[in-house]
Amino acid sequence: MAALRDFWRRYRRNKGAVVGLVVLASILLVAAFGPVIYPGNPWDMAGAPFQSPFGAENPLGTDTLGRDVATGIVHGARVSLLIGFVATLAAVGVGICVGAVAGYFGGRVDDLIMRLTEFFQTIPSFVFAVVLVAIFTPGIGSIVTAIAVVSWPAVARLVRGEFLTLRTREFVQASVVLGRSARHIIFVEILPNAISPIIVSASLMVATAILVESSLSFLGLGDPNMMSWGYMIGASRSVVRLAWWTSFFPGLAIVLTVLALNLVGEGLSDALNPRLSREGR
Amino acid sequence: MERLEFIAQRTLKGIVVLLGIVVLNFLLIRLAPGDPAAVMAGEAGASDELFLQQLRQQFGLDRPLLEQLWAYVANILSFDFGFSYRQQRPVVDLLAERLPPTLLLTGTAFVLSLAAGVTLGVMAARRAGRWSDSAITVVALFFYATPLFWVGLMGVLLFSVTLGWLPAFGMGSVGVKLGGVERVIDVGRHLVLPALTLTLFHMAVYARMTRASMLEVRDQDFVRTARAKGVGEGEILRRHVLRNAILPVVTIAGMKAGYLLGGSIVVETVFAWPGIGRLAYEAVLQRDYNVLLGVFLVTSALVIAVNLATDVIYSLVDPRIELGA
Amino acid sequence: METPPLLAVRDLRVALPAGGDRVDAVDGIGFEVHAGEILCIVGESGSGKSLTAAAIMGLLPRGVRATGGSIALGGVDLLRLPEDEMRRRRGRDVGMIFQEPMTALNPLMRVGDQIDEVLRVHTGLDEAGRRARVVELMAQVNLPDPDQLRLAFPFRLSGGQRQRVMIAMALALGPSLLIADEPTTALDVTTQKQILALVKAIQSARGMGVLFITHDFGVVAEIADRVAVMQHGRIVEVGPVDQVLNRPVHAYTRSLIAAVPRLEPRAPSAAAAGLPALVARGLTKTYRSAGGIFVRRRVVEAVKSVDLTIRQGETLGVVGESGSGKSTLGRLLIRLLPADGGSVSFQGTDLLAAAPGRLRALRRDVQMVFQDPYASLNPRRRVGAIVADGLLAQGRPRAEAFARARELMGLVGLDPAGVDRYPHEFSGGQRQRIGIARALAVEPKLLIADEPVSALDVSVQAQVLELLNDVRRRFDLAMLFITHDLRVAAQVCDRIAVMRRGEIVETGPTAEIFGAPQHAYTRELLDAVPGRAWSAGQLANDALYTIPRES
Amino acid sequence: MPSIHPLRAVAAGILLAASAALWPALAQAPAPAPARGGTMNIIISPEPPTLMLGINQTTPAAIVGGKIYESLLRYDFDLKPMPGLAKSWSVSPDGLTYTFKLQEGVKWHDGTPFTADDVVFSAKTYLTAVHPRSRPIFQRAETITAPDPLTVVFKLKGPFAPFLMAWEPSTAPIVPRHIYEGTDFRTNPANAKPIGTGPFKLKEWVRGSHIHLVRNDDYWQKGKPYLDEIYYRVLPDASARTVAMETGQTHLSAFADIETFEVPRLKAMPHLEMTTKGYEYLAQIVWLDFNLRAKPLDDRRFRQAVYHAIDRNFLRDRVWFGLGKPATGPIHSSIPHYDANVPKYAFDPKKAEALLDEMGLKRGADGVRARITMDQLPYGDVYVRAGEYIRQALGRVGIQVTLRSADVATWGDRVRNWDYEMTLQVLSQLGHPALGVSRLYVSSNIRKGVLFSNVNGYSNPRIDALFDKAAVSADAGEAQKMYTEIQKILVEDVPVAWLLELEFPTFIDKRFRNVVTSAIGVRDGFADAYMQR
Repeated sequence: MAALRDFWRRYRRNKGAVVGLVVLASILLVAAFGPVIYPGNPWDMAGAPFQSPFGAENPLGTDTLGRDVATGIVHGARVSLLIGFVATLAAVGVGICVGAVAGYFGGRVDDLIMRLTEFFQTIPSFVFAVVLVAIFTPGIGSIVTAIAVVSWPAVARLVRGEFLTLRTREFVQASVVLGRSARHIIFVEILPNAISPIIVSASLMVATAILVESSLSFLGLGDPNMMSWGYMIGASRSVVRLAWWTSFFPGLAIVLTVLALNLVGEGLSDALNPRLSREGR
Repeated sequence: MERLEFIAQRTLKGIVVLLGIVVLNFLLIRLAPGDPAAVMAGEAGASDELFLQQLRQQFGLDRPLLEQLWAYVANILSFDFGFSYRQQRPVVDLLAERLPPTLLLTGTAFVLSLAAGVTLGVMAARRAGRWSDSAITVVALFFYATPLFWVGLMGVLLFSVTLGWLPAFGMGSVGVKLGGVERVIDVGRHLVLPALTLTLFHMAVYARMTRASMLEVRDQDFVRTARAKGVGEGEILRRHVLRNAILPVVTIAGMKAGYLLGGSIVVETVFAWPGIGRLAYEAVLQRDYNVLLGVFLVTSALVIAVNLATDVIYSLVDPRIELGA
Repeated sequence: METPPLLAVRDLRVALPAGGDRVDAVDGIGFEVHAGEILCIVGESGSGKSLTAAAIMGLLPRGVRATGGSIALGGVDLLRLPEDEMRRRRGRDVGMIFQEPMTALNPLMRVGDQIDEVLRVHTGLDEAGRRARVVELMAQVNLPDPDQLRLAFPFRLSGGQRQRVMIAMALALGPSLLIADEPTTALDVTTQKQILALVKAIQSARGMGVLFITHDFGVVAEIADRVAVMQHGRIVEVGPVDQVLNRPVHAYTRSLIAAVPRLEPRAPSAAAAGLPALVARGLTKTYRSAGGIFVRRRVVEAVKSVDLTIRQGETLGVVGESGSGKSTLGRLLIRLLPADGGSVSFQGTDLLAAAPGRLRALRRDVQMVFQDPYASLNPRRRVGAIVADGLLAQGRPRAEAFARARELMGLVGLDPAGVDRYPHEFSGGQRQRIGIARALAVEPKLLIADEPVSALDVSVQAQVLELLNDVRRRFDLAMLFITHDLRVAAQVCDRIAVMRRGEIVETGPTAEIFGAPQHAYTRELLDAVPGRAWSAGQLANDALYTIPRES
Repeated sequence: MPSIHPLRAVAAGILLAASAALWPALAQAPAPAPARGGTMNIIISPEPPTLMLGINQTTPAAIVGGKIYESLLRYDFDLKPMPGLAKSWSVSPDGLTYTFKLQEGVKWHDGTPFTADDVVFSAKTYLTAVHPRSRPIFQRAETITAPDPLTVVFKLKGPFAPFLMAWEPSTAPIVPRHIYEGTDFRTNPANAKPIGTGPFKLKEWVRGSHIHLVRNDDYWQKGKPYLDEIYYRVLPDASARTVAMETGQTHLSAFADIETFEVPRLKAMPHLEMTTKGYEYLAQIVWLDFNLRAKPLDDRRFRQAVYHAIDRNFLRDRVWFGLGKPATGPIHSSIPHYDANVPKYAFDPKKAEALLDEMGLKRGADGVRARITMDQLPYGDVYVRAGEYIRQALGRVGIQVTLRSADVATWGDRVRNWDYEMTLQVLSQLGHPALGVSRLYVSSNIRKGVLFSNVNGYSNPRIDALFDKAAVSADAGEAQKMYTEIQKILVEDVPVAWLLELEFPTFIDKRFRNVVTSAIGVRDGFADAYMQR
């Protein structure tokens, strides 16, 4: 409890991070309760097409087919965040396992895994994601898979680096000497000490995943049954001149979310690694 | 001598990675659903079994997968990247045509973003904690958080449609007779928006990296040593902090060259830039296998080459690097 | 004091920012440094001695400010100088050398250029003139082949050489005052001896005033003319070296000096002639860098065919300088590192060939105590879990394991209630006690202590050594004690093995090693121990002091 | 069995047709005096893979290749043949012998004279080897001969009514014999440097950027073409294309170049003119395809319910922005065989629900009666939106639709291998039901693995017989009766739901005249197009 209070004290010093947290919390609230406020189906062609925003009926306007942009954004928050979080969770899960094994056991295992990781890192990741989604048919599953596939190497490297350092720490060696199993050492001794940088990079990875999803959607590789922000922009990119609001508001939602996640990530980084904390805040 | 050995070793390693990429992509794409012969037949507007057979035979699609792979790898070694079914041309020609525009675009964006990013990062670090630092950080974060295509779309809306200052698409005016210098200026004008779009995002990345790196370096012991020698702050920044801070930024920038190439898919699509990114996107949609493989190989080779170059430059600049160690 | 002092510090106050890790600061101190003398400020970590030095240079870390008093250099109050004026004085009137030669030089700049920078900034010399001066300076600090070496980058130089470069830099303009902040702490004793001699020689040749910061009374004895003792940001005692070291007035000074281990072999313990507990034969470890097809492997022979016997109940010391392979040896013995060759016979089994299950069982009988009290305890686990870890690993019930952990806490002199706390709530010495408790929990037969006190302040060090001695006796342990500090070795070891470059050059009872060293290297090591002469006299006053105990 | 020729178009008077040079421009009022000179910038998207129309018949290839290659005939907006490389033509009364008289003084782009041998080689050897669509047409010929250098005679094995509809450039491009004879047609280097007889020649092709055509000074219609150059600009992005038309950087757009919702805005621009003419030959219909092998799609009532549940006017107004016409049946209304007198399916969700209730498909607790997967047609945004509308529309009557999107190849694979439930399709009717309609409904064309065949598995012996007979009937009136019956039966059965007859907007910069002059519109040669001074 004291640790938490201490953490919050350090986190609070970064004003941007606090703003980010507030924004992110609001977005999460919208994602959770938005459908209550906007109970309509986001796909319903509720009004006339191309209604300007700030009207009484459609506060953020309507799109090409007369669908309400505000409803789309509220429902899209769920999809975009879901994709971001699930993809990150998958990437972090795989990355931790691979990185932990490589970093803890070292030697040949490490060599092999690192070659594989380097290999995946060499491939231009977005190009790779495009190929994967195209091949496995655009859908929420393939999008999440593709993002996870291109994201795990970074986590693996990070975790491996942490493990390589921590493995030589004396408390780890003490555990070895005491006869603890590798599993215990990896998960009880080392991992909790490596978790801060993982959390920080995971928060940034959620942001990146949302961006990647939106880019895929923009290229027409989104899930046709999921109204995500990226899908909204992708679908209305050709009307950007005719009805700026159809891509502006979802775009703004992405920017705000990604921005908030980045700010929170920075705040976490400051608060979790006081040594690296930024000056003058 | 050591350096040559190092380069040779890195090149060899790069080739191995490249071969791995060939195999991976080949398998991924060949095993995917979709019969290329049918696509070609579809494009023709009609299809019959005879025609499909003809196409399969002609392009070796009826042979076992392993044989196709082997033939492909063997061909790669002789710089034969195969034939594009869809475009009816050798893939090498396509790549050769599309590579220079992409290199121009990504190269410009790389240089611009690095220059702008490092400058901003240094400015922010020098003003750490002041409002101008926050302002720079907010701007950088904003572009970092903005989807590339959105920046592109908004750029077109503002500079091409509303203001009419810059062309919105293409790599040059067509149908106008232009002299050498005029042509360069013309291409330059077309380059502005797509390059700027790519630049803004990466500039933000580099600015943030530079700032963090600067703040880390300026607290290091040798900077204190320089102060103890009575060296002025400006000179400390130039001679001690900058070099040590920028080196890792440039290295990481080199390693992330793949992100620029990935971003060029989106940007080249938005701006009708006739480069390899758009070729890749079209190839994916049309399942133009050989083109896709070729694009992958070339982009991966580019990334490997850039990585190698950064490694070598790093080894030249940083004396601590015991080559190969 | 007929001549005015070179440096006069009056009522200096330095405040730390609120909410920092430590709360100490400099709390109204005053002292003087005269031309031609070396003033040592001695104190334990956190006493404020380094901040004092930084305050004089105007190089306080960000957020730390001098809030009061004055620092007069040649009659000018440095605290009131504008930054630009202060900058002109740094390097010209005051030179400074730092503790860490590895990080204090710019890694991307040739060492010659770094020395040159001082000349460039402060003088109007042309390039050729400056180059000649750089070579001259490098020769003065006894750097070999200065004309070539000036073109080298720092990473090519040894620690001692780098510190010489730092000294050359500090002396380039012949400043009247030199500040040395723990300049030899990171160096081996033999190198330390040379650097101390160099500083002393240059100081007396030039008649400089030197402010020398250190925590080591041995070093004080070697180099100081006058001594100031600092505690919690205050100077508790100041006076000529002979008076402070041999006739200290303040209780704190006395306790510190009492805690300095004497360079006198202790009496061998009774059990020293017991049966061999562990026998190592031909232990070898070679580190190879990952080579490639084109790149030669770099090979470092860390341990070369070492034979070793530890008897029941005895403490075997392994001494040597950094890089001698002593820590590697300790880890090889319990297979924390895989050996390349040799055998370790323990309880009738070759540890190096034991199957994993057997190895885990055997390891229970061999435990380790580590050097770094901060790194050796998992910061994310409660102390109780840490101490009980070995028992839990054996599958003992939790309740039993934790009950035992409480007992052990009491045994090592800590409050048993501490099991519910986290390591960061304990001081360095307390943490080392927890580490010892953890090792004892599984009731080992052999304890390997790898520099267990080298990270501790001298007063705490004495207590931990006492505790180790105590548990060794009570548990009838055999102990392998790895240390670089011959004073410590003299205090705890029955026998000593001297290591150099992976080999044991000499083994023998402690008294023999100290009394009649056979190997030239052993003699060199003994000779380099700072403050040997003082140490001999220290005995006489022994009875005066009592060792304060940490609560 | 002597009878009159099936096509009303082939009136005797056509035998006396004036030379094509005098043929008036149809789309626009003839301007006083066409002037030489001018450069036209035209949008092309996507970039054509090749300009050799023999081996590629995609729309972009046809648009550009149509300026380089020519065929024997052209077609007016009523699909009546006009002279092309053939000056005149005649059909024997039995409908078996077709005689073409060729234009004089025609030269290939490399200067070699064009002769009847080129036509014989193209039809007999070249097209039957490489061209999947014209192969079955020319295989109907018993002999193809050239009695003299300006005459070609086709003798058919049996009557084939649409034979005269097969002579536009992308269906039957005439290629130079001296270049292709004895070579590998697909890899002949001339494919990259096309040599035709058309009014324009290829000067340069900068891939990914533009295709540069220049005037053929030796064109057989003296004084034509009027334009000096044409640049085709490759613009893959829809908004970039709109901007290009708006700013006058390009002068012509066609097909789906301009997104439907931008059409009203562009239409209002003073410097642009819009026409929907020039697509009569293609006559595209969008329909909702049902895989009849899947339940409940095999039930006619279900298909009728779906048809009732979809508001075709909404599709036209909101998705296609008024560009199109609700379709009433399998044949496009611009095809002469069209008959409007068929059963009607009004937009009537209540009736749809009634039909579903009658089938026993009751709404479940979640309001769903049936679940169906629909594959998105990967031809562009407008089809995506159409799919999204259909999902919502069917959802309202309790049919839950899940959309599945894919690239062209995957979509094609699923459809041709019958691995789908529902999808949109769009296809050209190629001027005649026997060419473009029957292929989708006759059971002899149920061929797994072949796209654009009868993929949904509709099988009706009566329909099979009618289509077979109509195609070979030499009596136009009789054939029309059969086509009328076919339309009635099909609409009753709803094997697919015909949604919309597509209209495409062609935007022309007003300075350019005589651009769209035939039923093949922008795919034609542009010999008559000129720029006003």
